[in-house]
Amino acid sequence: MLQSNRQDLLKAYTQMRTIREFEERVHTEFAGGTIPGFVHLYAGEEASAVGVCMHLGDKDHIGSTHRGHGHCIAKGCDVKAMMKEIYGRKGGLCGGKGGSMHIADLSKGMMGANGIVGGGPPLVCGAALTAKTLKTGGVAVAFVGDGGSNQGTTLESYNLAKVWNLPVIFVIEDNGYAESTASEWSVGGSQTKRAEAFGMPGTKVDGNDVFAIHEAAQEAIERARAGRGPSLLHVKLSRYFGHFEGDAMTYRADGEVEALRRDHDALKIFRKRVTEAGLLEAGQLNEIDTDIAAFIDEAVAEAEAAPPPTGDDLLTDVYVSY
Amino acid sequence: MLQSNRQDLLKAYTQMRTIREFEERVHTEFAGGTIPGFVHLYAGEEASAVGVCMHLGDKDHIGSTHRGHGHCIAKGCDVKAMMKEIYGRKGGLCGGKGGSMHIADLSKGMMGANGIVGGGPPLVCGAALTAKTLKTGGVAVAFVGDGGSNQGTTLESYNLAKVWNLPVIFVIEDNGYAESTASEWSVGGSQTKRAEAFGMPGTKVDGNDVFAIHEAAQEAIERARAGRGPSLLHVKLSRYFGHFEGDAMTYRADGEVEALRRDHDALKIFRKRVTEAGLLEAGQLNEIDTDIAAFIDEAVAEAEAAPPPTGDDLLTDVYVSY
Amino acid sequence: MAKKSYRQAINEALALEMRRDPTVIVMGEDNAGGMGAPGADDAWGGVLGVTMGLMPEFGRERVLDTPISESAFIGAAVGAAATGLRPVAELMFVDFMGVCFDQIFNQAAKFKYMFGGNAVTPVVIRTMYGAGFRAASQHSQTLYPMFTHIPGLKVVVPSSPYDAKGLMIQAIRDDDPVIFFEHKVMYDIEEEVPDEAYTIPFGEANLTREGEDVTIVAIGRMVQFANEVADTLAKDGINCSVIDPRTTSPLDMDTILESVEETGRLVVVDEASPRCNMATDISAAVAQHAFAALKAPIRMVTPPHTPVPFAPQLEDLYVPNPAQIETAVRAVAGYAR
Amino acid sequence: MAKKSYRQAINEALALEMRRDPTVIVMGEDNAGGMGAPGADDAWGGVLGVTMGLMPEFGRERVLDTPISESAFIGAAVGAAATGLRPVAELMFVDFMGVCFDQIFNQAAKFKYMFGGNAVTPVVIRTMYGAGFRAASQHSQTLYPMFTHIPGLKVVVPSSPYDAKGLMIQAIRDDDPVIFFEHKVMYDIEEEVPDEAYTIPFGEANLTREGEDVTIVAIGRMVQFANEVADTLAKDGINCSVIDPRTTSPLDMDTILESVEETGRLVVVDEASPRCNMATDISAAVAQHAFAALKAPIRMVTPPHTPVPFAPQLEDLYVPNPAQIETAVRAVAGYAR
Ligand SMILES: Cc1ncc(C[n+]2csc(CCOP(=O)(O)OP(=O)(O)O)c2C)c(N)n1
Ligand SMILES: Cc1ncc(C[n+]2csc(CCOP(=O)(O)OP(=O)(O)O)c2C)c(N)n1
Ligand SMILES: [Mg+2]
Ligand SMILES: [Mg+2]
Repeated sequence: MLQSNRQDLLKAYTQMRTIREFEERVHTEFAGGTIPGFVHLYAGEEASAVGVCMHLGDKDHIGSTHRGHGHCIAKGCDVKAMMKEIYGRKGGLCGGKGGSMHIADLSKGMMGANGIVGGGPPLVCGAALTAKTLKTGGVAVAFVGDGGSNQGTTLESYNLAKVWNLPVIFVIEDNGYAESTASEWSVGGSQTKRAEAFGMPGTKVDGNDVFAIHEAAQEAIERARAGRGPSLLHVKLSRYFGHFEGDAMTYRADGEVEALRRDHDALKIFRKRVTEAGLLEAGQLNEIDTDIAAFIDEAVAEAEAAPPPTGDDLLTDVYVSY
Repeated sequence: MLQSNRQDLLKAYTQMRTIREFEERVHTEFAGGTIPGFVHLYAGEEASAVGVCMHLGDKDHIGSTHRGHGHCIAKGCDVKAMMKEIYGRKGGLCGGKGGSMHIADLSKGMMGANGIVGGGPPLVCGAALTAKTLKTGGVAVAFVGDGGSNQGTTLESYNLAKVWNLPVIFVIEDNGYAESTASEWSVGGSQTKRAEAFGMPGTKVDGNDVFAIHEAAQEAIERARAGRGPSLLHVKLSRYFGHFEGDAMTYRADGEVEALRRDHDALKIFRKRVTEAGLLEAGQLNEIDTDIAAFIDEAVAEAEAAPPPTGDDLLTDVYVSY
Repeated sequence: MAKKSYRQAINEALALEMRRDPTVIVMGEDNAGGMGAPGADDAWGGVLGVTMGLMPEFGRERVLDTPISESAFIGAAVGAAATGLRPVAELMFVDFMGVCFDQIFNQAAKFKYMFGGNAVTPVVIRTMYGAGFRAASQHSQTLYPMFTHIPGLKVVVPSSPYDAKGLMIQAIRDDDPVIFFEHKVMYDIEEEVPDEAYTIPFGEANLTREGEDVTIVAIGRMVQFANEVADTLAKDGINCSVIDPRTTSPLDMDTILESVEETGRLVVVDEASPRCNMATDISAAVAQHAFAALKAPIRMVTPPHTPVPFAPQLEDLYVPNPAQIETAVRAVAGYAR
Repeated sequence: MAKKSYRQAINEALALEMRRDPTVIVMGEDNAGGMGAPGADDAWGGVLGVTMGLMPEFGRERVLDTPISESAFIGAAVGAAATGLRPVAELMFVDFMGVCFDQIFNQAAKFKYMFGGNAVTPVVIRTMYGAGFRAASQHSQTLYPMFTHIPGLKVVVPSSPYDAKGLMIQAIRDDDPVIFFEHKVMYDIEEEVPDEAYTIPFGEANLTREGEDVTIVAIGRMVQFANEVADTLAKDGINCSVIDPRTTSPLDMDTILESVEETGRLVVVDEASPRCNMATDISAAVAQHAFAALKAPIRMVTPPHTPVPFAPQLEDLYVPNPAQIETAVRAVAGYAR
């Protein structure tokens, strides 16, 4: 249980705050015109990445979506190198060649954001197969959006993971929308029933409650590690920004995001809970906030100062040998 | 109810017998070396195609699988032209260009056998969309194997049909094997639960009992025609021959097919039931058998006598205009 | 005649045909947008706004939003086309072909042939392609060579708003499956476009510049670069013909061969990856059919054999540019055996 | 040295590498066969028996049967390769690429580049291609041009049992994603094949005939036809070099260009559909890089731009044949400017 360990509580908060700060800052900088490309922000969904990844180590893998920054941070990737990557600079996590949509660090078990909706689940089955075959004890987690839950590649992966009895956890991050389309409309049936229909347990979790996610993930991951096969978590949460930066979000209700930020924010809920229960003090959390704000300032400054890749870089990294 | 109408009973038996005779004969001829290519036979599964298609008219569409002869016959395609097609001759249903794996007649609402497992369900959703958009009152049926039920295209189609509220019926013809792989192993969860998990009714039916299939199909089709959306039938049945002609079937149990033919044959079960209930007489059925045997003899003779396509045919039919 | 953008031209073509023919429908992810959502309807009109305004006019029965299930809905468009509708389905980025290609190349493309002529499949698949948007490796590819490779498909790559409108109307009225490539960087380009409906036939190239020294064949966005280069070089006395094939399948080889018969020199500019692409397709056909006329090596201007990089500096180096085209044209113009 | 079939050669390569390296695994539909079934185990060994016998030796943990879910299991092979295994996955017929291409061309092919070099994806995808089996339009295609088009993939098309074994061992040991094309009509062809392991490097063409009059480049099954023609024509005093590139990506253009520098005449034979295929790829490169040496038009011998027909009589007309190759060679040999 997350509550039972002060270190874990601090870690959970630090990570959630890092993601939040990172994303808020990328949002601002993007609006300022310094960041190129399609950028999808994870603000509002922090508890999911953190609650799940806290159970994972370097031998465990995750596969992310186009909305990958949060998963990256939660999986322990270098945050400053991430910022450089999003700016498309040398020293970026992918040398500036991947950008936000392909941010990855295999050495940390982060198999990449993915520009293809549904691209990740098959790959994650592969990482789980490696773990099973080489008996590493590792597990693999596929993060999938509500929209991505309708992609055939995702659904096939449920069955493959079941049939091969792979140590996989599918985490459906249902933020209510796929672009401008409501999940209420696009998802026939239910996520947990789908899991059960393929022969694995499916659990619905409140995505603003990092404690709940942590607990549900623990069960699923322990199950996988014990060789008892895949399972699915249906995490209900919300995104605070547009589908991508630049989206005017006219499809959302008036005041929807404001209300979410006010009443359902995972960081606020965490703070209230741990301070009221006397597990942590507000001052500690404020200090973390300040430190992280400064750290992200630095990350942005360093990214802006980093040089872009050069002509030589265009032709490298296509093959190991050719 | 099938039982309540003598004409329907005769039609059901005639069609099942036609399919059986057709397939047994193709089996023999193939072994003799006169039929080229990959040929997948439907013998043993007749009740499914017939029980479903008896409810359909020309404005209704079906999408078939690689094992398509039975669906073709049940949907009213020209049987002699089918035989010519399987032989690859002029006058074949597709001019000899498609063969067994692509046998089709859109004018009869038969959208084709399909060489791609899972190729049919999306197409069938399209036919249903046409029916819905043009308000033809038509429905569309996707026949899918147990193996095909694991293809992403099939699973996506469940959701699309639900979300668009299409008049589609998915008929999972579970003959226990996909090639040499048991459906018991390859299908995680259950077919009917999968249907329910996507928000549509799923019903399991005994595939050797044409009465049961007829009844279940009626409910699903009426539902679709009434604008109440898709549903799924899980039909348990068996194939008598190999996956394709030439398959030695070593993966099956000793005596498995013999026992099926003896104790679970849809035609025998039908005959017993209708004669015992006094609905039809054995003599009538024998007469049908004799007529059909002669008819299939003719079909084979005509196919063997038909000329092959010629060089000119190679280049036609690629485009309407180019 | 009003100035209209490439985006508007396509939108207008869709609207005109939907008004004319009730069997024309449009579908794709967020093609209207806001489906099931609490806020505005027609919230997106497609990811870059091309289908905006169609749903309010034609209703959700004819402008269908879809789940993210490309195989199912592209396949449904194909199946609908084979049974009586004329669907225009959007494959948002052509890079997504990998999750639904079967329905296009094995089903739509082959029905007519496999069924012995007894099928008509008038489906249009609209899709975005091309680099320059900082959209990285999986949202920037120029994949028309793959579709051109497939017998049974027609492939359209308009290079201007005027052409986009006329080719889209032709695509919708055409009875064969058509893949319609829209360059995402060109949506805001404007030119005079008539209000009424008109068609541009497939397989008829457009000669955008005439000159007797060098033939430049360019496709899609590359046409404007080729035109620029032709204009620059004309000042130096090098006169180029620029040919825009407009459709890569069918391909108007006659116009290309005629031009090479005159100039004897060919440069082909293609934004697609260099192997087995349209540059090789056209160059090889010329080397086979107009060899006697050739006075210089053929030169192909293409990106390198790498994925599309994210960093703007790299992407700008990746995309063929006017300077590279100019170098190639000067090289062949100055070549003497 | 024993005679072995193309099938056996591939099987042996797999077995040798599985013995040598415990991270090599094999997967595909019915690659062992009989999974969950009451009868024999290893009942199929793949649809045409290529992987037969591997499961009994290496067990089901290393020879995995799969559901019919190509995206999931091909993608799993890719993901496993990126995390420490060396999977050899079977895409039964290459025609099925349409249901799983994304995992190959957007994932496997691009990891290394997108991730700034920080990825190694040693996956091999074995697949059957080619016409002549009366398997009709969706089981007979020759789709290596599409894979060759994609930067990041390597593409192997062995034309003989000896090459098949050496190239397969190389493919497994190679650190890049490799697509390995097996011609279904060639499985029973036999020749002497060493028992031990050996590798054939990628990007090195095989000169199967030497002659100074005409260069024939042929791929896969077409190599044997080209050899036949070369032997026939040698009797008439027309001496051909026959070049088998063995891999289309990387492609050994040096060997081809050297030969054309000598002969000045080129015929390319490709079983793939004619548009944007390997014949155009090679012809265009020659027209660009060896123009000065060319003494005659390049001739491409390919099937027509149609799907593969079912009827044997039509299919036999569809596939390029020695007579067509001979006509093309005679035409270029007899060509005078
Ligand atoms: C195969 C494919 N189809 C469509 C897209 C375009 N696209 C990118 S993100 C997205 C919506 C995804 O929604 P969801 O899975 O709910 O994730 P969210 O954005 O809400 O995190 C779409 C349609 C894509 N990238 N890949
Ligand atoms: C996409 C695709 N994958 C694999 C195949 C090869 N294949 C043809 S039929 C078949 C088995 C199908 O099993 P099932 O769906 O149960 O149908 P059945 O043969 O039992 O009628 C396979 C694997 C194919 N044709 N298409
Ligand atoms: Mg979402
Ligand atoms: Mg089956």
